[in-house]
Amino acid sequence: MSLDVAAVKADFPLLAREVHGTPIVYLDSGATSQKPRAVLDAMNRYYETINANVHRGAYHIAELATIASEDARRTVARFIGAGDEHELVFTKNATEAINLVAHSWGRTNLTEGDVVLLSLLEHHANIVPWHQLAEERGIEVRWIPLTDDGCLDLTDLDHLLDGVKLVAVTAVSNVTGAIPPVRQLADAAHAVGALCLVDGSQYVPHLATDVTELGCDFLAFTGHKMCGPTGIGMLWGRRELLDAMPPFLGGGEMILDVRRDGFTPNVVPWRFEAGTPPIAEMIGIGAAVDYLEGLGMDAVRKHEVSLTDYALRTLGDRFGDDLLIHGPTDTTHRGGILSMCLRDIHAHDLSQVLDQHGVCVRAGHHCAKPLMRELGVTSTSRASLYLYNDESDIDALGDALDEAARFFDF
Amino acid sequence: MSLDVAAVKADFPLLAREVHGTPIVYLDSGATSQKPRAVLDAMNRYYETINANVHRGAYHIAELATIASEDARRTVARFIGAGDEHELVFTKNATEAINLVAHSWGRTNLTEGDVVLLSLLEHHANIVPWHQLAEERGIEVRWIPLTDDGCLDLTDLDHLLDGVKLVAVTAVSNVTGAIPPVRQLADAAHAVGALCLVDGSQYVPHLATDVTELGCDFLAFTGHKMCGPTGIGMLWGRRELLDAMPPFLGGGEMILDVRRDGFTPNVVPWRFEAGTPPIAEMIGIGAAVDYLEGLGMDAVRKHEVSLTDYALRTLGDRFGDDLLIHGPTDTTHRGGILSMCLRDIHAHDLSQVLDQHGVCVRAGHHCAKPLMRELGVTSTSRASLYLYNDESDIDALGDALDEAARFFDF
Amino acid sequence: MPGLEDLYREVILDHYRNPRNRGELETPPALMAEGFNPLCGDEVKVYVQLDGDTITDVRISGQGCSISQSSASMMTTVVIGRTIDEARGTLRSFKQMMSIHEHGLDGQDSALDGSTEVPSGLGDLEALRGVVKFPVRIKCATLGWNTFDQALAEADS
Amino acid sequence: MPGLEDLYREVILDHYRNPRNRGELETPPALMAEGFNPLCGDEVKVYVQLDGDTITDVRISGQGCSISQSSASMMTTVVIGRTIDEARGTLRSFKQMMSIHEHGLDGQDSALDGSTEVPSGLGDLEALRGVVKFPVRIKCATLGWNTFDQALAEADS
Ligand SMILES: Cc1ncc(COP(=O)(O)O)c(C=O)c1O
Ligand SMILES: Cc1ncc(COP(=O)(O)O)c(C=O)c1O
Repeated sequence: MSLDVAAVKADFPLLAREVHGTPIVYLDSGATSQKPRAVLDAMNRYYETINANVHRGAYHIAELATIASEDARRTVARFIGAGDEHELVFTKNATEAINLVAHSWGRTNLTEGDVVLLSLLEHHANIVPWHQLAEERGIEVRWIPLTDDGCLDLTDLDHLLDGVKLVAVTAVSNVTGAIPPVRQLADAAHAVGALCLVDGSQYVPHLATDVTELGCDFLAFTGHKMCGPTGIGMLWGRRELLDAMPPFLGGGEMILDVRRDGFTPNVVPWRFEAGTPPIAEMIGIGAAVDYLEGLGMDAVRKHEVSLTDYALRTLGDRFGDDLLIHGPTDTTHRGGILSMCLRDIHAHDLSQVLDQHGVCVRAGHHCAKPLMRELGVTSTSRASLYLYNDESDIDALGDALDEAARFFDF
Repeated sequence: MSLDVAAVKADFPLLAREVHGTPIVYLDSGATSQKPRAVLDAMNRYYETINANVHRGAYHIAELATIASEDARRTVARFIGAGDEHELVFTKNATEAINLVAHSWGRTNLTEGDVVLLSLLEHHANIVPWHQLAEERGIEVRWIPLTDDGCLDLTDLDHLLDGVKLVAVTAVSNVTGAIPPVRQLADAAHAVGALCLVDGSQYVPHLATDVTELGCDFLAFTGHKMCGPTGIGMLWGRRELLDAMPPFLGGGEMILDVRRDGFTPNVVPWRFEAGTPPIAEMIGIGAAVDYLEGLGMDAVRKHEVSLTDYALRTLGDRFGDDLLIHGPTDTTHRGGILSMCLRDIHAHDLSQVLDQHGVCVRAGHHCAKPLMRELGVTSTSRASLYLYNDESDIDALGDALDEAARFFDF
Repeated sequence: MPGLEDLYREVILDHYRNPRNRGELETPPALMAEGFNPLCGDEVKVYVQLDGDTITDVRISGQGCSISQSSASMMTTVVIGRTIDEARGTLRSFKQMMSIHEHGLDGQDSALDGSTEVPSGLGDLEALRGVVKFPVRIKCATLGWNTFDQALAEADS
Repeated sequence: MPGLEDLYREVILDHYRNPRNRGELETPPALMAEGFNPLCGDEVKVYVQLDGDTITDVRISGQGCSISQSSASMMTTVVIGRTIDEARGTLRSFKQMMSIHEHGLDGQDSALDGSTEVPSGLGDLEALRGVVKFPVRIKCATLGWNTFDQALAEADS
């Protein structure tokens, strides 16, 4: 099955708009994806017909709301190959999902001197929570270095794993698109008795995901990058691990009983979902998964690989050495993320000119400052592709880069 | 200005629906409110025309999204009388807002033996985070007792305040509707060098709110109870306090710099907003506040007081001693929340019969188990009023209660 | 659209009005477990008296709605006199009947692939079948059973 | 719809191409502060040499986009030779010009009631006025200034 991109594009209302008098060319899905009408419709339907708080109402629309939101949990669990939907915790974003692990699992299981092994590809979301734990508990944060082409350098892995209790890695770099060998890292972690957390924020939206195949223990990802709404993220964790973890946030829903002198926590996943959950957003992410499954994740991936190929090839032809694109060149080992430097034009200036031509790319450090320092840059202009992009978007990017080169040609 | 309730009702799409063949009578706004079309429209407009991640994009729609979401912060700050919008932190719900204080302020400022003083009216959201701190740090959780009519018994306040570092109280009980004297408690707290956190979840949606008049240091409230979307809550805190508090969740947005060996946190409020914020939800809550301000909070309150009066009077007339309604009888000191027990019919059974007549009330412990034990019940059926309710809704409730009394008359 | 008569069958109301085997047993020798319905705050205590593998007595205390009270009451009449294994078989059948819509609403025992077959041979208990049309009430119907199961689990440990 | 020419005025591009007073000064005696633009990762260091109350030299190091580099460069030409008070006055005027849309995008100094009057007398710096039409870039334009302000703050302490 291959993707009918024109039809896909038509599903996304925003992509019909213009900016500065030209049709929008949205190349910032790595920051957040656009939303198909089906997702907005599902949320509107919830608000307009069954809006009620969940789990606690015996009346009809409260039951429907409970069923709809818990159905979404099952849908998402199935989407990532989880056998048990109780392994799927809803959070507010991927960042909270990782913090949940750091607070609940981390503060229970890590003590001074224990090591958390990160890769230099990590997003701040998978760095700062461990820095916080380092400050508070004296754990050590250790880094897997990079090869010259921006992949993980695993030559010294045995040595790096010494004393490690958790390996926490991204499955796709949000800067270079690199896809590290997560399965190998998870297996290596397990071999030394460590766990493996995978940041799937840039993976789950783009590649068919199966937590068993990934071999990890925790998987964090975020709704707004996978055609879903803002305000929702997800943590998948192995049931035995979640069952043994203490609560994180305290409040309603996450308890079985509350007394003056203490409380009894609920079972998972609700133990980790304190307060009113993001109900409309759960329904929205369920609809987003339905949408993606309707297209087929293999078709999505195939489309993105061929589009990335096209981009690397045509932009390489047009700009030669003037345009540096970071990351691996083998598109079977990278996602559709193109971090670019055009001569010495600053990313802010470059993206500003691109915007004037309707081309939306992100300029900055992409919340990955350690990686940026490693790459020797403070910022890049990042174009990131998704299922609704096509070759004409890449061509428009090329044309806009041309204009920028002319504008700053001094 | 008084409320044109028919016009208000027409603003809420869900209120036009039927359940079990009769028009819906929604009396569960204490759990979550319905949403006016203006709020749904604002969020759809965001998704359909300016959906982009905020704070980091130099392109046009990213700028518009940033401006729109930060405008919402200003709108909400103004709505609660905050002079500085940087004092307003967006969270996922009120529960996270209180947990934020417990983690960031609490774990920095409270040590073994310090006392957090709660009232017996509290929702689990304002209990469990302190229990967790008690378990972890050995702080003491102390309780302000109740008078017979379900108000706070402050006769012993001086004594209760001994060793107290934080007074944390709800501004309206979500079970009895009681409105404690928050200002008095805040002043008393300050007099002994303690701070005062107010849980405004049931207050901000219903009464004109001014943090200066309340006199508190922190105010937590939640979007979905005030005509806004799910997935968003708010913490207001005095600037000097927030400025001095360490980050809570770690990740993107909340940093100025991240290095291999540590990080530098951002300024407030962003320091406390890790990861992609609930962008659509910020815009939604901004629109909800615009809607409420358009009606005028004084008019809203006046309407609810008179409707509560009507309910207490007519239901009292109809059911006499068969119907117990908890809480104070003076409607100027209570919100529109009616926790009912009809004879010895269990709340679940009662609300089930009510539902058959389209009447939506909540049955259960309302996430306030210590209070329920104090009231000597395990559950009540709670009808809670909002701006779109009118006397016909109360009459429908009375009719349905009649039916239930007949059905379970054995 | 399910109506009240689907939920409140006569036999249910009868057990609610006249609950069987209410009370407590001395522990030990009896086993006891305590269950909460986190939705409504109901608490139930189930006492189980064993003689070897045979359940010789079961008592229920605590409060609850008509569904949870009658379900627990019916349960006592079915399991008293049975072996632990037989009782667990009935428990499984009952929970299977209840599980049709339960997944997602119950943290303890639902599977992604809920079977839709309704087991037979539950006698009076089949009156509770209508509960599945009211998913929120399933937790009421299963409260006594899950608590009974917990009490039995103590026998194993 | 603002165009590129609103942002990239000739004098801005000139200061970008030929930044004035780049470099470092020995600390002490010079004061130094370091600033980050959290949006793009730009870092700037501002060195300030004082003689009593008079600013005798200012140097800028670090990287940045055309707006942040040229704004910092222009700043040096305006504040060198002024007293601390005079420089702070200019800083206030400049930030007022930038603050028109700044509230909500900047954590440091915006007020709920942003004044909309544009101060005059900023000379070349007024070329940066177009930046307010590009709110995200305001942080670029103010980075050098805020960092300069921090360096001065050290003189007070
Ligand atoms: C008084 C009170 N506090 C806190 C909360 C918690 O709000 P949320 O569930 O949105 O976090 C609620 C509502 O559930 C409430 O009524
Ligand atoms: C690799 C990676 N991890 C984590 C995140 C954080 O996601 P969120 O901001 O939704 O929490 C992002 C995106 O910002 C990302 O690209």
